[in-house]
Amino acid sequence: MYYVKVQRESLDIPSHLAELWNDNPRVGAVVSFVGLMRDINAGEQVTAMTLEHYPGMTEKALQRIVDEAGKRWDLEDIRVVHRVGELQPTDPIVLVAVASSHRGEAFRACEFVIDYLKTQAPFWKKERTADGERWVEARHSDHNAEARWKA
Amino acid sequence: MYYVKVQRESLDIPSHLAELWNDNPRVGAVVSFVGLMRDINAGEQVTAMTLEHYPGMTEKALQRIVDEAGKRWDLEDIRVVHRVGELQPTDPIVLVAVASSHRGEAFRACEFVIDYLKTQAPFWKKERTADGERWVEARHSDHNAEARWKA
Amino acid sequence: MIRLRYFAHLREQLGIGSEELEAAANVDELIGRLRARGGKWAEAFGSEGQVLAAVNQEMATPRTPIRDGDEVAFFPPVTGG
Amino acid sequence: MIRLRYFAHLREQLGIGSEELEAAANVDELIGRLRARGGKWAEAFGSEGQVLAAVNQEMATPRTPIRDGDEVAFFPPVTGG
Repeated sequence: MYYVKVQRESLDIPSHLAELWNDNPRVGAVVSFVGLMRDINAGEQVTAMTLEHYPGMTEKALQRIVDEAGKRWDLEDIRVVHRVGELQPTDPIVLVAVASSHRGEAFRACEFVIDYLKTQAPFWKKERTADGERWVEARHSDHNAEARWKA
Repeated sequence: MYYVKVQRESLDIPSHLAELWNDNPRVGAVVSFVGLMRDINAGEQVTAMTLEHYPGMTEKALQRIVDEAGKRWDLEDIRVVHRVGELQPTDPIVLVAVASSHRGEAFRACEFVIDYLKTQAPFWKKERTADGERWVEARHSDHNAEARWKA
Repeated sequence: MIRLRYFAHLREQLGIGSEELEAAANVDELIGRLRARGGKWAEAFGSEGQVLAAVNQEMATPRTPIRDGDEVAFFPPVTGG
Repeated sequence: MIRLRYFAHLREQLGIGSEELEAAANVDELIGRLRARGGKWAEAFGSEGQVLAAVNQEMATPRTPIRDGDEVAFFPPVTGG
């Protein structure tokens, strides 16, 4: 079982990274992705964001994605932590970190996990702008990114 | 000018990552690679390692690689920090971290930088094993990894 | 009976977070029943592909069967990460 | 005069870290001169591709020209990262 977590608290990225290699001298490569809240989206200034999710299903979806990554590549460990609730610009939203003996596997697996998370994990972003609140629309580019792994 | 550094001290990975997004709300994605010392290489137990480099040329080579990455992709920032001197198993050897608005660019650029670093930056590893010291031999897989970017 | 849950934009559009209904044979039949409520329901469930479904917290297709006691959720395309 | 530097395995094999020599026209000619020293020098510079060269701290090829005052370095394939 790889570590997946949904939480309201801010992400403790240093601890999660160190957990991937502490006491495991087989780890030669750790690749991590941090997704952060930007202050501009679709051309408009965004002042804050609320992240909603589907408790229960979210954790299952994340676990399924990391399990699939663990089957496709030879990995030592994976960690996924995703925030929900209120966020401000420059706040980290998600951490995906993968440890492996060699870097190629870690790069592939890390990108695979975030690509699938973007289209398969039930999170929804609502942005606050000067015009009020709006739900973020799904991006075609995310579906194209996911589709690459099916080839 | 992107940040490149060669140092004997251990890597302060949390600070370098945070520097990539603090005060820059355009950053939506940070991809990082950490290379770590393993306790086994080429089938043998390794107890310690000494990393030698070519002072002056090393920094120039790293700067050239990150500049090339900055030309190829739309990036907000890059940081490369590489250790030299004495290392123990599980010690981080190198950090390559890339910030961008979108994740695809950050993944490509991060892997590009480490692939070129592995073949172009003048570092040499000497391992200590039960049989004494030995210089690590260059890997064909690293040259294949670099060659991908020339297509 | 089955439990229905609505999330994000869909929950706000429909003005409801969850409800209990008699079971349907599959997701497609359930959507047909919801659409038949008319008004905002017909609108929300009218255009294909805008609403995703999950049965017992697993992504579902129109043909995914539904059984008594199941939890069925509807929501817009996801936007996390 | 040019300054020659040797690194890593090559430095240990040759037992020398740096030296000063008369300039050569290019890297290839310089290598030829070093190889002509015989013994461990002929061995180290004999097999193609095992030794990399840099002129003024930039990766060089056999045809890279060398000028008076240049720093020329020889070393094995790199293994950092």
